Amino acid sequence: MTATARSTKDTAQSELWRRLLRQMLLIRRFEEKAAEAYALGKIGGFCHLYIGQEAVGVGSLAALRDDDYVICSYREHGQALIKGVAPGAVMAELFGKSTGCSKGKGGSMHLFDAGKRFMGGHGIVGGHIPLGAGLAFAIKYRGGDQVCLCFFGEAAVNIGAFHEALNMASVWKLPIVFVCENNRYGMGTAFERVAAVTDVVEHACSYDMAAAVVDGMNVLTVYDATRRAVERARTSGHPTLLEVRTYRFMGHSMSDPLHGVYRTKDEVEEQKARDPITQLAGKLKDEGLLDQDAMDALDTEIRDEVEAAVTFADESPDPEPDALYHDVLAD
Amino acid sequence: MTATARSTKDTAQSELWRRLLRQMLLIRRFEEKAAEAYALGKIGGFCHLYIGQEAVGVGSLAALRDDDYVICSYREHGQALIKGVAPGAVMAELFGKSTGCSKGKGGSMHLFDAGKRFMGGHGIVGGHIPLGAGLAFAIKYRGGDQVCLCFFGEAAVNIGAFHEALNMASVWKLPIVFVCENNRYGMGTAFERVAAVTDVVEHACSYDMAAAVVDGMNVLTVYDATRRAVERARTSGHPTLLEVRTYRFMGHSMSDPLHGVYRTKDEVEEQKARDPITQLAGKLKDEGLLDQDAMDALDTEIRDEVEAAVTFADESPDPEPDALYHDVLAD
Amino acid sequence: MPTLTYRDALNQALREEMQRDPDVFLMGEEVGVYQGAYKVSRGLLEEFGPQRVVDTPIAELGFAGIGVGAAMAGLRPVIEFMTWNFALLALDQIVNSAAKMLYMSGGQIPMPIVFRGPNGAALQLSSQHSQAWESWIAHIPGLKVVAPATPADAKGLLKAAIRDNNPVIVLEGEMLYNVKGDVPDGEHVVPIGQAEVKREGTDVTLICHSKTVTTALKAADQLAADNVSAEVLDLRSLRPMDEAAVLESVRKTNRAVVVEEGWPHAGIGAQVVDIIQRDAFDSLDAPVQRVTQADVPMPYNKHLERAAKPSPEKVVAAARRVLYLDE
Amino acid sequence: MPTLTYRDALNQALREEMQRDPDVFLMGEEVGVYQGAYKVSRGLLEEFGPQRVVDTPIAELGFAGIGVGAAMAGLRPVIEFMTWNFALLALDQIVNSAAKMLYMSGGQIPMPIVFRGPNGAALQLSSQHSQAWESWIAHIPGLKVVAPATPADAKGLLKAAIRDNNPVIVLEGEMLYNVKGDVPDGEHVVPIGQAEVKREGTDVTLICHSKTVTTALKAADQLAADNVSAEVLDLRSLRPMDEAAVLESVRKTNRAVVVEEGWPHAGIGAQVVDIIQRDAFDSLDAPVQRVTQADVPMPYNKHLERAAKPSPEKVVAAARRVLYLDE
Ligand SMILES: Cc1ncc(C[n+]2csc(CCOP(=O)(O)OP(=O)(O)O)c2C)c(N)n1
Ligand SMILES: Cc1ncc(C[n+]2csc(CCOP(=O)(O)OP(=O)(O)O)c2C)c(N)n1
Ligand SMILES: [Mg+2]
Ligand SMILES: [Mg+2]
Repeated sequence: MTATARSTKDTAQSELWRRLLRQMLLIRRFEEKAAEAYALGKIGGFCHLYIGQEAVGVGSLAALRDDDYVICSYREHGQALIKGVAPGAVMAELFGKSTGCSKGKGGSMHLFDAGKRFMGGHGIVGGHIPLGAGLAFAIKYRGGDQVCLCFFGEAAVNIGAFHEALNMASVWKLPIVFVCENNRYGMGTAFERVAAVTDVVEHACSYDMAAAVVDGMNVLTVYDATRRAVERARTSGHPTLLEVRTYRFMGHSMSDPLHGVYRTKDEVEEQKARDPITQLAGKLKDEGLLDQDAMDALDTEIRDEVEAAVTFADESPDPEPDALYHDVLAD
Repeated sequence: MTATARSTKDTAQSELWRRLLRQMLLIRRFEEKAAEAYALGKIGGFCHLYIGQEAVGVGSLAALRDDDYVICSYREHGQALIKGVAPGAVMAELFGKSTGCSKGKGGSMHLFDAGKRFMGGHGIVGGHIPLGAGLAFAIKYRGGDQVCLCFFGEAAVNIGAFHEALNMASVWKLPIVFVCENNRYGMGTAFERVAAVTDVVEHACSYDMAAAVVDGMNVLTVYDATRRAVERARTSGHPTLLEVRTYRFMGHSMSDPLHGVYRTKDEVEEQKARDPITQLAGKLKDEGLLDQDAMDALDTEIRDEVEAAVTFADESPDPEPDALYHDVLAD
Repeated sequence: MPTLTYRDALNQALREEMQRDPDVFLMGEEVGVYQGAYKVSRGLLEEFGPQRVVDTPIAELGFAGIGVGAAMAGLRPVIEFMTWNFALLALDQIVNSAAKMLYMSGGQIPMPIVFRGPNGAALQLSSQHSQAWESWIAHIPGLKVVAPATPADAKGLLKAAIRDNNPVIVLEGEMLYNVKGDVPDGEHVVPIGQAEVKREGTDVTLICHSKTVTTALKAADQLAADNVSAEVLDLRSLRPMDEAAVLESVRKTNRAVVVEEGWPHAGIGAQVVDIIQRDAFDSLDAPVQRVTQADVPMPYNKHLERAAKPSPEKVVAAARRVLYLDE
Repeated sequence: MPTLTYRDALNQALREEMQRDPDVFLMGEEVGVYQGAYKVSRGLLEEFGPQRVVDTPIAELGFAGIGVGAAMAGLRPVIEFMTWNFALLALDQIVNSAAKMLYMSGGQIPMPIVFRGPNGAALQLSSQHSQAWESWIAHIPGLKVVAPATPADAKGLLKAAIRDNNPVIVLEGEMLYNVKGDVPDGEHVVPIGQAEVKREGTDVTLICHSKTVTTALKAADQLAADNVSAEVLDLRSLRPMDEAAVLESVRKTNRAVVVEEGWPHAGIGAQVVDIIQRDAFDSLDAPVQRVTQADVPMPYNKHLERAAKPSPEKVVAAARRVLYLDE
């Protein structure tokens, strides 16, 4: 490699790192605001924050093209923002406003943006895993080279839909990456209490599927692993199961206490030491790519962006009463 | 081992072998008669024969005590007969008569005999696998040392209920043996066309479960493997997954052609060379434990027994019209 | 007009729509190599290949969901359930994914998918294989539901279902597959949401759909022998339901019997009764009567089974009741 | 009489029945360590241990089936669904295994099992988490279905359900868990199948159950201000349904409004209408009116959600319609 090539690569890399940091920070600040708004009663229903898990969504989506599909469970604010749904449209959706990305009909659990190929936001544990396989089926049917990224929690591995979908994805060689975000708990249940085998990745064997265990607190590791899996899907149409080990810093949903009875405060604090944002920011600083001033500036910029999203959501109108009856059926 | 001990053991063994042969022959002759009766319109609906697979039910049930539970799919005539349901009561059930083991309400797919701990006869593929785990749950709950044997076809492995049940059986250490009768086809679909991994036994890894692949055309092998699994369940409460490789000589059900378009006539003929009954009979002859005369006598005896079952079924009354409204609810 | 079986009419609809639109594909258990458990898909694998005629594992929830996912990406899947009994396992995908996708996405993601297969009892299949799900399925907003009774309607409604941009449930009848009837060649699309008078009459309206249309027609014959003129109204669509046609007929005859294959309690017939009493209250000369399956799981024994099912005799008796003929 | 919340009344029923009968156990997601997603099982793990208060994986179909299997062996499982929305995945076990076991085994295998959990919408949970399943569940022979509206009925019906030898579905209301009321101490069993007049009246009967009892009572208050005397009849059991109580009330008031949380098309209210028109036809002075959820998936936005749900105002309007008050 020539010096120029190397430095171009370095520049590209540092740009990527900065972008990943920015994206993780956007999610973090966005969700902090969402928590505030929830406390104020501006957001209702269930609201599942992603804080702590940002590296998973950010690292993996960095491996995608715009025309690739993403589909998620109800813990999907992060992926929505990174797939390109405008923060204002996401916040407005949480507020139930007509300008929301699902016109205020879906709420936190059902963010959608078909144009951005962000396919939801689904509330039944495991239910969207076959949908992800179906998106991949459509890609293959049409001879496309897109890929579908399908996110779900480790608790979904215990439900039948996961197995049915993985089997068919493998038999039919569908271009999909199954991203299991193993944050060790499904609501208040530790995975080892309800799963015979706690290494999710083991299930890949039963389906003859490529797989990897990934450190989900390191955004770069997530990016690398996903890139390999996406490449495999794109070029050979083979699915992959990624078990990404991560941790949620908040309660299961806004109505759940921060650590609860099912885990200790100490455990949560310990995990916070692995904060993916701090880790990447530290790395950038260590490598001299970002000083504290730049970091502060970035944070301010993002806070402003999130503030603007809140203002947009606040000022947006509720759906018209008639909207109740719209979009039940298509023409 | 002393000579006497050895000869006692030999006697016990040859008695066992003879019993197993008798049982397999009973199933075979019983089902041949059922096929005849079906052709005559005396049996209706779906009727799934077990011919070819006799060694699985016979060999595995030989490892059970009377107070152990057995639960099956719709292909359960054989297990019902061996668990002790009277041939007349089974045949009468196929005929829909009031003397049937389910009073003519269940038919071929829903044979029941609670007293014999034969818990059905279930029609939804995979649906009874959780039921089997539930029976085992009850055994453990009560501190009993019984075991549940749960039979299903290989195609059931592709459905969610199988996975949910295996996981819980393993997490809770339930005394159950999952007997997968891998006859290579689910209706007209070869397993390799719809399963990413065709060694069913591989699924045991995902559930940290003991497992074995068993030659299902050899009744003694089936007996041995099941005995070990039953022992494990009885003494340590651990579940086992047995993949028993077998083959059905008939169509999927009476309405399905003998070999169909999904397998060749040659394949069926080849498999018939592995007939479990011929195999064991040959062994008994080779070891000088049964000559042709004794074999013929046994066959005659069994044919008479089956004929008696048919007569019983024929002469039994239909349920009273009122029966339509009975047993919808218990008191 | 060519005479076809109901089975072949469905087959023709599938074939024509697959020829017309490359986005249409068929997926389900045994639809390909085996040519369909009830041979509805005969020849399609050979004509369209394994990419468009897809044999699945036994995984109703999974392949229904894969269909929904494919529809999210704009394909037009036709998902065959071997029977609707097994679709019970897939209801989460039908109800929570297919029926709600357009709504909860704020109108962004239409769901052009068909779920089809035989519904209701055949012969002696006992409790777990003899269930009629129309009242469940028709309960769900976001779905359309049709239940054709004749080969012509089977073709026309299936074609309409495939072209519709919404999830459409097609409830077929295993006992109907061999029934023959005239079927228009080529372009024959029956609009969803329109009932049809299958026999005109003046004294009582027999409201029915799917298999019970035959039952009602036989009952009408028997009633005619007693000089009772029965109108047979085939709902054809259960959601949306053609309320206008129901009301029009009842306003003419002033009496109605609703016949369905399902259980009575909160059956689809209860909804028909509700419509009639609500909007034709003053036209009614007698309470509407219903004929349904007996309120029990289906027994195996053939005599019990026959007694459990709606029959022309039961419909005649109900008609005589609304006409106060036996008092 | 002590005052308890609906939640604590259920908790008391569970505790008392588990104390009384060692065969009773509770199984479901988060029922143990987490003390119940809605804290209905608070303290039970501590009192009865992990063998009798069993936390499950997220596997509704599987653990419902394990419950059924345990009941086949004579235990008396109480299966908690975190909400009935998720029970959709378990319907095969409820319908095909639990409801049919006794029948298809020719009376050999009773099924003493309870499936319970919150049903219907809470607040702003959007389309997939806001569904009322009573018409589906009550459709199925072989089941019993109850839907208590008050803490006393919650305790009494849950105790009856646990002691019943049949599969009983207990539909609770998340919005009801915090509601307080008098609850008799100890042995208090409400027989399944009996409706209760929650408020007497003479001009119109408001027929309701579960959450809509509150709605109807509020409507009755508003109607009283206009000198309309409304009777509020709480069905309590949806299968079997207390037809006699419905008919008695309607024969007295000659007018009825049926209120339910579910969707209109083939809702449980349609069955109530059918009963009334069939057996109280001559007593009816006006067609029965229904108040239901709007025929749409539940939207997230709170104003839309409110507009989608039954409300006292809608019940009042329906009552005025059956009384021809606005004409
Ligand atoms: C089928 C189903 N059962 C139960 C629930 C309730 N529920 C919502 S989230 C959740 C825990 C899921 O945990 P996991 O899959 O690990 O994802 P995480 O919340 O940790 O991201 C449960 C039990 C549900 N939504 N769907
Ligand atoms: C959930 C479900 N889907 C489909 C069917 C229809 N069906 C009955 S048996 C069968 C094949 C099952 O094959 P396998 O499990 O291998 O058992 P085998 O018949 O070979 O003994 C199918 C598809 C069913 N009964 N249940
Ligand atoms: Mg988790
Ligand atoms: Mg098989």
